[in-house]
This record gives sequence, C-alpha cells and structure tokens, in this order.
Amino acid sequence: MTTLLSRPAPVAVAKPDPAPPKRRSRRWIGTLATPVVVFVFSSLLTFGLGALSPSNPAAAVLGETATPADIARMNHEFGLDRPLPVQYVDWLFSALRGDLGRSYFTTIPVADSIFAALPVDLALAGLAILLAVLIGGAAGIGAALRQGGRLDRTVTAVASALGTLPPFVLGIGLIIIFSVLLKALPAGGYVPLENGLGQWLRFAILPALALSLDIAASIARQLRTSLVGQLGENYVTGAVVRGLGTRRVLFGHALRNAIGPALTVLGIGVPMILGGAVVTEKIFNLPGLAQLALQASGQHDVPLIQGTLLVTVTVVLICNTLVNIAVLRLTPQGKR
Amino acid sequence: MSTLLAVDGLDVTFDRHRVLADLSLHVQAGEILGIIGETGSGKTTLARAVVGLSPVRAGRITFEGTDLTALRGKARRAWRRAGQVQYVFQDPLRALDPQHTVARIVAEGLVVAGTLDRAAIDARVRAALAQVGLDQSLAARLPGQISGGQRQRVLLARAVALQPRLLLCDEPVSALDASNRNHVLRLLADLRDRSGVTVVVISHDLSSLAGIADRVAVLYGGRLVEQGPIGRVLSEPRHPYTALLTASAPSVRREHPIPARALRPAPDHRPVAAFGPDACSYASRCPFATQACVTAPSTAGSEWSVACHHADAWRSRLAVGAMSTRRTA
Amino acid sequence: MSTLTAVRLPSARLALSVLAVVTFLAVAGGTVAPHDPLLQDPDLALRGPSLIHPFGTDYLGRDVFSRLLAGTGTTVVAALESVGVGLALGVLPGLASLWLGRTVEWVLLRAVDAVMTLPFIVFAIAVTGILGNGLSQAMVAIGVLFAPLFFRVTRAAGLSLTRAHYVEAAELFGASRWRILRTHVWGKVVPTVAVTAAQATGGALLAVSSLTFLGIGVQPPAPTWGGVLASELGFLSQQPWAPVIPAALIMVAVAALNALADAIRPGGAA
Amino acid sequence: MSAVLRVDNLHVSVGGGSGTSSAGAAAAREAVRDVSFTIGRGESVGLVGESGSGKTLTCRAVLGVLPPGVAVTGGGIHLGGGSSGADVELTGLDRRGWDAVRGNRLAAVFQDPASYLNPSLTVGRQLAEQLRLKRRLPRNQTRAAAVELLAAMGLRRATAVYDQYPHELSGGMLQRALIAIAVAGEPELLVADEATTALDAAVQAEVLDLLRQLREERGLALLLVSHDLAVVAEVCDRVAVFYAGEIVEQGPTADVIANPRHPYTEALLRVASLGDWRRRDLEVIPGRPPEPGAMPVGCRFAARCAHATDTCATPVALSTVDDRQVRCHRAATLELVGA
Repeated sequence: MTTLLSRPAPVAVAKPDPAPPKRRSRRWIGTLATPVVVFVFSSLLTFGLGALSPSNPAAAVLGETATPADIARMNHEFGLDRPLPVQYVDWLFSALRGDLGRSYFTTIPVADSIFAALPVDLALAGLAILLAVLIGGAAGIGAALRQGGRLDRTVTAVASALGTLPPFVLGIGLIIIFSVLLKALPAGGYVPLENGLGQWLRFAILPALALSLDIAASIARQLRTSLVGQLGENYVTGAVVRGLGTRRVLFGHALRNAIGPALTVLGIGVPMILGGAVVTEKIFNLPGLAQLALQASGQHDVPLIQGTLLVTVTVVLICNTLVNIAVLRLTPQGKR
Repeated sequence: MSTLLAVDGLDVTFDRHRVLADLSLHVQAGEILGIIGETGSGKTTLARAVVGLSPVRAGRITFEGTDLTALRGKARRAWRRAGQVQYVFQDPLRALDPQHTVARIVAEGLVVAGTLDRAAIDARVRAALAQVGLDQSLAARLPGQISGGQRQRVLLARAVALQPRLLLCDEPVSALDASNRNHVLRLLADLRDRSGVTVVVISHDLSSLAGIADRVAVLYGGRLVEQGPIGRVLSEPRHPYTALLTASAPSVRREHPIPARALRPAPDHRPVAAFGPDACSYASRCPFATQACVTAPSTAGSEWSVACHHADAWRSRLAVGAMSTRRTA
Repeated sequence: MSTLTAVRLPSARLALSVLAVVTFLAVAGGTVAPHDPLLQDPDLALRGPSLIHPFGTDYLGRDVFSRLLAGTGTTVVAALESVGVGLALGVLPGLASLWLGRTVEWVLLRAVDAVMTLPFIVFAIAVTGILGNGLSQAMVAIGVLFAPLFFRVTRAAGLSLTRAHYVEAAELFGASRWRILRTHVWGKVVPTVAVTAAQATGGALLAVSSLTFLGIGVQPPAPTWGGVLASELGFLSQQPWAPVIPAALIMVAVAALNALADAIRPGGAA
Repeated sequence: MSAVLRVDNLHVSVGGGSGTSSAGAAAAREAVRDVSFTIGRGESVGLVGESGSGKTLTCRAVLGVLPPGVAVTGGGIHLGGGSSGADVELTGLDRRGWDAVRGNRLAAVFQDPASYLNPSLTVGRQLAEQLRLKRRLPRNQTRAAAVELLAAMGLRRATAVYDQYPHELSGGMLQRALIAIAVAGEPELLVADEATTALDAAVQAEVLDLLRQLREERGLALLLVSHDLAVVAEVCDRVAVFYAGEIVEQGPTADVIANPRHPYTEALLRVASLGDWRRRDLEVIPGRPPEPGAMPVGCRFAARCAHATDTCATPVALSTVDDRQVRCHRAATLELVGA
C-alpha cells in the first residue's frame, strides 16, 4: 500500500453525501402552498360569519310587510335555501371567478364596488409600507449602532410613545400640524394616481404617514433588538477578526441576518395598516375600502361585508407571501 | 458475575434513519463499562433506549429478566418510580430546571416515588450531596448559581439519591477540565466500589476512562464494532476504528505505536465497493475495506469480540514505513 | 421568584399604582363622579376647565370629568373581555398543538395563520355588521384576533420545554403529566402569558377607543374614553386642547401596561 | 529567529467604567497580570491552563476582540516586522489599522466552528470574500482559488463544499473551512483558541495534523490556546502555563513536560491524558483557584500547593533559568515529577 507511505494531507471524512437541497425546496413549497391553505381557512371564516348572521337578509331587505312566501322566494333567488356546504363551495368558486354576489340593498355587484375602492387602499398602503420601511429601518439600524447612546434612547422612547397612542390621534395631530398650522397640505380628500404623482402625493402623504408610524416603530424596535443580537454573535467576531471592516461586517453580514425578524414584523404589520386604514380613511375622508366596509356594516349588508373581508384577507396573504419569499431568500438556512 | 442488563438485537430508527442497527451488548453486575464512539455513532441513543427515551423498532432490553421495551403505561411508571436504572443527562444546564434549588432537584425522584416522608427525603438528599462531594450549603442555590463541575455533580446526586443499581452516564465529563473530569470519574469508581452500583459511562476521553472502567464497547455508525476488557482493547485494538481512536487520542508523552494517518483513508480514497445499509458500518471510511465488507461482519468472540472481516489481517497490511512515530519535533 | 422581584422596580411600582387607580375608577367610577355624566346643559356647552367642571364640558354641556370617570368601567371591562377571549382561545390550543399530535398541530397552525390575516378593525366592523352592533360583539371579535398572539407565545414557551431535558428527567422518575405541568411547565409559561396579557390589554384599550371613534360598539349616550375623545375631536377649532385629556388618559394607561409587561418579562426589563 | 509576536508585560482588566450593578467603577479586577511571551517565525507556542486562567483573554487581547467591559490596562502587544509589513504595536491601534492587520498578518480560529460562519451565506462565498479582500484576487478567479484552498485543507469534494451552507457541514469540515478562510490572506500568525476542543478525537487529530502541515508548508506561526496539556504537547514547540491570570511556567514543551519546575505544571501533568490504558487511580488537583476579586499577595497557587512554605506568602517574580521561566520561590530546590 504505497498510499500509506506517502504523506497524505489529513482528510475530512464526514457526513456521507452532502448537499441536501431537498429541504430547501421543501421550504419553498411550504412558503407557496401555505397561503392557499390559509386562504381556504380564511374564506371559511368569512363565509361562516355570514351564515351566523341572526337576521334573515330577505326579511331585512323586503321589510316588515313581506309575507313568508315572499321571503322564501327571495331566499331561493339568493340561493339561501341550499345546504351550507353547497352554498360555501358555490360562493368560493364564484369569488375566485371575481363574482362576489350582489349587495342586498343596492343590488350593485359587490366586486364592482370593491374594485372601485381598492386602488385607493393599495396606493395608500404601498406608500405607508415604503415609509415604514424607510423610517423604521433607518431608526432601527441607527439605534443598534449607537447602542445605549442618545439616538438609541430617543428611538426607543419615541417608539414606545407611538405604541401607546390611539391611531386616530396621530392622524389628527398630523392634520393640525401640516394643514391647520402650516397650511402646507390638504386636510382630506383624494385624487387618484392617474392625475399625476405630485398631486396624488399631496393628498396621500399625510394619511400614509399616519398609517406608517406605528409599524415604523415596531420595525425600528425589532430591527434594533435583532441587530444588537446579531452583533453579539460569534460569526460577527469572526468577521471582525478576519479584518473585513466595519461597513462590510454590518451590511454584508450582520444586517442580512437581522433583517428577517424585522421583515416578519412588516408582514404582521400589513393587516395593521389595512385595519388602520379604516380610521385614517374616515379622518381624511378618503373613498377607500374601509369606508365601504363601514357603510356595509351599518346596513348589515352581508355580501358586501363578506366581500370586503375576503378581498382584504387576499391582499394580506399576498403581502405576507412576498415577505416570506424575501425572508427565505435572505436566510436560506431556515430557522435556527 | 451475572448479567444485569442485556441488550439484544436492538434497532432504533428516527425518521427512517437507522441510528442503531442490530446492536447486542451485555452489562455485568458490578462492572464499569465504558462506551466510546464519535458524534452520531449511537452512544446516546443506546443509553436513552435503555430508559425508554428512544423509539425502539426491534430488539429486547432486559434488566434482570424484566423486558424494558415491553413496559407501557402504568407498569412503566411503576418501574421508573422504583428507580433501579438512572440515566444521567449530558448537558447539566439543560437537564436542571433553572427555577428549582439544588435540594429540590436532588429530591425530585424521591418525591415522585412517594415512598419516603419529608424527613427521610431530606436525609437522603444530604447523603447524596455528600456522596458526590458537594457542600450542603449549595442545597439552597439555583443551577445558575453554581459552577459547571458542581452542576455535573448535582446531576449525579439526583440519580444517586434513588440508590439505583445501574447508572447510565452520558458524557459526564466532556465539558470539564482535566482535574474536574478525573474528580467525577473517581466518584463513579467510588460508587461502584462502595455501593456496588453498576456503571455505564459514555466518554470520549479514553485515557481517563481506562483509569476506572473494566470493559469498553466501541460504537461506529450505529453498530457495535468491538468490545472487551478496556486495557487490552485499547492497547491491542482488533478493529481498525478502535485503532484509529487510540492513535488519535492526544497525549503528553506517548509515542503512538501506529500513527493515526496510517489508519485514515488516503485523500484520494475511493471505496472499493458500494457499501449499502447492510454493509459494515465502517467500510466506506476504512482503508482496509474489501469487497467482503458489503455484508455486515458477525461479532466473533465472547469476552473480547470484534466485528470486522479483517480483524486478524489488517495489521499485516500496514506499510512498514508508516509504523514510525508521528511526532516530528 | 423573578416575577416578584421585578415588582420592586420603580417603573413597575409606578405602573402598578396607575393601574390600581384605573381599577378603582372602573369599579367605583360612576359613583365618585361629581356630576351626572349624561346630564346635558346647552347653556354650558364647550366650556373650559373650572372649579365645577375641572376638565370643562362637551358640546352638549356634559361634564367631561364625570364622563371619563363613568366611562372607565365600560372601557376597562371591554378591554378585559377581549383579552379573556384571546386567552381562552389561545393558551389551551397553544398547548394542545404541542401535545395532541401532528394533525391537530397542522390544523391549529393554519387556523392561526388564517386568523392572523384579518385586520383588527375591519374584522370588528364585519362582525358587528353581521352579528349586531354591540360592544360585546366587537370585543369578542378583537379577542378572536388576540388568540393567535397567545397561541404563539404559549406554544413557543411550551416548545422550548418539550426540548428541555429536565422535563424528560422528570418523566424518567415516573412523574405524571400533571405533576410535570405543575412543577416544571407552569412556572415558565405563566410569566410569558402574563406579559402578553398585559400588552394585549393595552392594545385592546386602543382598539376600543378606535372602534368608539368610528361609532362601533357603543351606543352614543353611554360614555367611554374613546367616545369622549372622539366627540372632543369634532370641536378642535373651538377647544384645541380638549382632546389632550382623554388621549393622555388612554396613553398613560397603555404605557403603564407596557411598563408592567417589560418589568415582568422573563429575563428582566430590557 | 525574528519574532512574529511579542507580548510584553500584558495586563488585562475586567470591569471598571461600564461595570455591572454589583461592581463599582473602582472595582476593576485584573484578569491577566504581567504576561510576556514571544512567538518566532514559524514557531508554535501553546497557552495552557484551566478556564478562567487568563489564556483566552490574552489571546483575545492579541486579536483586539476583548468582550465589552474588558480592556488592556498595561503592557504591549507587538506584531513583528517581516516580509509583509512593518512593526505594529497592536494596543492602541485604530479601527482602520486593525482591518489592515487582521486577516493579512494575523488570523484566528475558535471553538464551535459552526457559530463563526455566517449561517446564511455559503462557505465558498465567505472564503471568496476573504480572497477578494485580502489577496486582491479579481472576482472571476476567486472561485477556483477558493476551491483549491479548500482542497488543500484536506476537504473532499471541495467544489461541493464551496456551495454548501455552514449547517450542512460537520464540525471537522467547518473547522477546516474556517482554517482556509483564516489562511486565505496568507498571515504570519494563526491563533487557534480551543479550536479542536469540541471535535471528536479522530477529527481533532486530523485538524491538529493540518495545523502542523500548515506550519511546515507555509511557515505559519501558531498560537494555540487549550485547556488540554496533551493537545498542546502534540503541536507546540514551547508552552506557557497559565494559572489565575499569570504565566507560572514557560519553556520548550518537551522540557517542561519531562522536567516541570512549577508545582502547578506538575499537577497538570498528573491529571492530563497520559496515553496510558491501564487501570489506575485518577488524580485531581485539590481546591479551587482564587476568586478574581481576592487574589493573594504571594504565590497564587500556594493554597493548593503541596510544596508551599511560609515564603510563598510573599510576592513571587518570574525567574529565568536557561530557556525556562518559572514563577515559584522554591523552583531551584524542588524535585518535581514529569511525565
């Protein structure tokens, strides 16, 4: 055996065959398939809520003078006399085709009302998310780098204070400052994006800011915590000892791993933004989805309520999936 | 000497991954048995299987005629409360409840058993602490307030308090420095000498293990590759893996009889055959493997047994030049 | 115990005093109010603070101080109601997801994911729209949405325990499930759940005020903190300072809850 | 032989300044006191001692990564001039100065290799980064150079390893990858802080072989820190024995082991792994080292020493005999047993 006589480099004999890309692909499948399952659960919830309704829609629409026969005829017309599972499947598949039924009161297709209002919310939420990421990201990184310093204490204090503030107070505060005192921006109203970015921004910036600050505070807090945690990890010490330089250690290594939890906070924040939009739309008098929901709620208009809920949930799910994909791309090793 | 614990044909499978394969090992009453092997060789799984923490797929584990693998529900709980077999966990920090005092931790098994009154339990706890050389003043401390060596001994005291007949210690010294390591191992030897407790120790420090153990069992890839009297097995290993382990053990003065590199596969080593799950578990890494190794070797010998097709031949294939000592200073 | 020592922190003491006052007002509020919170007097509408009306009057001439005192009970009960619902729907399923096998775990996890996609206010509006406009309906809706929070927190605390070797060690002594739960699990899960409950109560206070601001849940004459704030906001031009009082009240209560949560958080205040 | 590293009268203190609640600002404790040693070009020096003896803090001071609240309070750490650069005094170096030294002239590997790699980047990417930054390789050459370097560290299937994430590799493979990253910038000195401690025995021997090989092939100087005297004995030319923050004995490894002159070294040898497979009584060192806040004025080992006399209560200096340094009043008269 001549190989034993020569002087071989020590050899690492380790796990049988490396490269298990299987797990990575399984995580991808999970990330993409889970939202579908969740959508089914959410739609069940939405539909179930309608089924729980104590008032008979037909009776409500037809009024006190309706005879039982009238009500039965109307129930049949709306398909309300079929078994619930059948109704659900029918409702879900219609919804997937874009048919969300008709309003009990106006008989306008629910989808039409919703898609008239949705662009306002999407544009507003998009701007709010952008602001939240910019403000929260900068504040969080700054606080982590100056841990214990004045900036850190300021960010922590402001973030905590924002968390104790009822959301509508913020919106009204902004109106007082920018519209009433400075007279710089309109106090309410809306022009669509098609009228030009500048015009749109004049009306959208205040409500978007009001919506974003709460989430920005959460992002700042989370990013600070996880970045401080990452900066204490051994691999950061390792990178420092390799002489990689502060900027590279921070942006190339630590931030990459710290950003996941902050992105997750953003994912959780999307429903908060859409929920907060209800209040904001009322304060700034915007023609959005929330106003529609509020109006539908007042009239107990079940199809319209279900429609807004389902569409909101869908938007949230899409946003969450995008966030999950981003997290997956950033941290391929999965949860540690 | 009589057999206290008998493991026969044990198979343990996690997620379709076979962690222990057809493993048989007998522990004699009153002996100290050392178990060695690398990470993932199945040492811990074997110890956990004995106390019912590993999913046994096939095989029997009998303690003085009681089939432990068959115990379920009430019977198993009664068996456990009797405290005859105690498992000492590897990582003291994870195995001690951070909110409980040392005294409460050591008393737990006695309290659960419920056969003693408070005063008797307290006396047993004091005795157990003394037995492992811990000061009584530590009794009121929390695990976070004592040193690593002390935590390791608290784990031991918790097991000793139940006056077990068999003690399974999982890497009790891996986190300790040399002096503390010897201290804990000496405690185990004392326990055996004074109370006749049978001890199974999993350890990777061969030299100190050889100081206290009677026999050793070597595991590789979920199979038992060699077992026998520890002094003879370690000085004249009959399995190439045991030989690699002894040659790799760092030492302050020894000139290794066979350099470790002569026992490792060459950098361009290619397995001589496709070794499947039924092959010798060491074959794909063994520089002496041949076509014969595609089947698992049977275990030969009783007092000193080895599972290798080439147990008697591989030494002759060591190149003469490789027999020089490896220290080049 | 860390939970008890934490209470000696000055911030925790302050927070506890604030919460004690709020609790007292919630119980006694209406009876200590100097005026009838519903009594209208058009002649006195929108007056500034005075000896008789320390916080001034609202647009119907009602005493703001009395309305805030009387509204404390409704507000606090509503918040606690939602947290109670969240606890009930979150904690047990959270533990169940660890102990009852993979199928239960999978279904629960997906259900939680689904509930988490629902925005608080939109869902509350939908629920009140369909099931009737009452504070209880709205708060049950909010409580349902709190459930995932408690579910995750309980599950995370429990998950680390199922991997703790001292739980295994107790099993090896032959300890019963119940004993393990009592001696090893309880002491670790309860503080975590308590922290979450304190924070959720703060969140619920904010949600109640938002809903009342939108006119959901509370019928107009009945006073609540959010309702007072909402009505003051309508008269900013006449009395720009007026909303500050109810807003500050809400903020102080929420801040006290958050401070308390920080103090009892396992591992100490950050 | 020119020195690669010279540590002169190093003092490291814990606490003071940003101290924790119990310790006041004045209660700074000295964790490392008056430590001096040099490492010649291509030489390997071992620091050995139990946990808390100051060996790890000494090596962290050399690398400039002391934990928060710990600082060098005296002495110097001097990186010798040589082929690749000028003399540098490391204490008091600014951030830029450190970045120029680390990775280029000074590199390190540690215990628990998995934690020292960024978990979300492939091994190859982290090695390539080092090659690009420290050896100024252009982007299109880094991959080939990285794979070659990984293979040179004895990693099989180096091409596959390049594209793998840290969690997909075993401890031994990770430590090899980390050594590859460490030597990528062709440093003169490699610091190995308990680098083989957590590895399996067979893997530990492989990694120690690799370190020996790197010394021979690349003339790399080695500062090896270990609690295990046997590991130091396997690799190091010279050894410094630490006890309670001080060096108590220093000299050529073979000499120190055969003829210890300090009673603590003798005690360490008694408890060390002997390569002896016989049944025997395992020895322990009775007692515990003094608490960092309550160091005795005299010999710090006296309380545990079998040879201690009254003189041992007086301060003891490091004395030099031949190429051996010993901190013991009785070094000249004691007959100690080696291994």
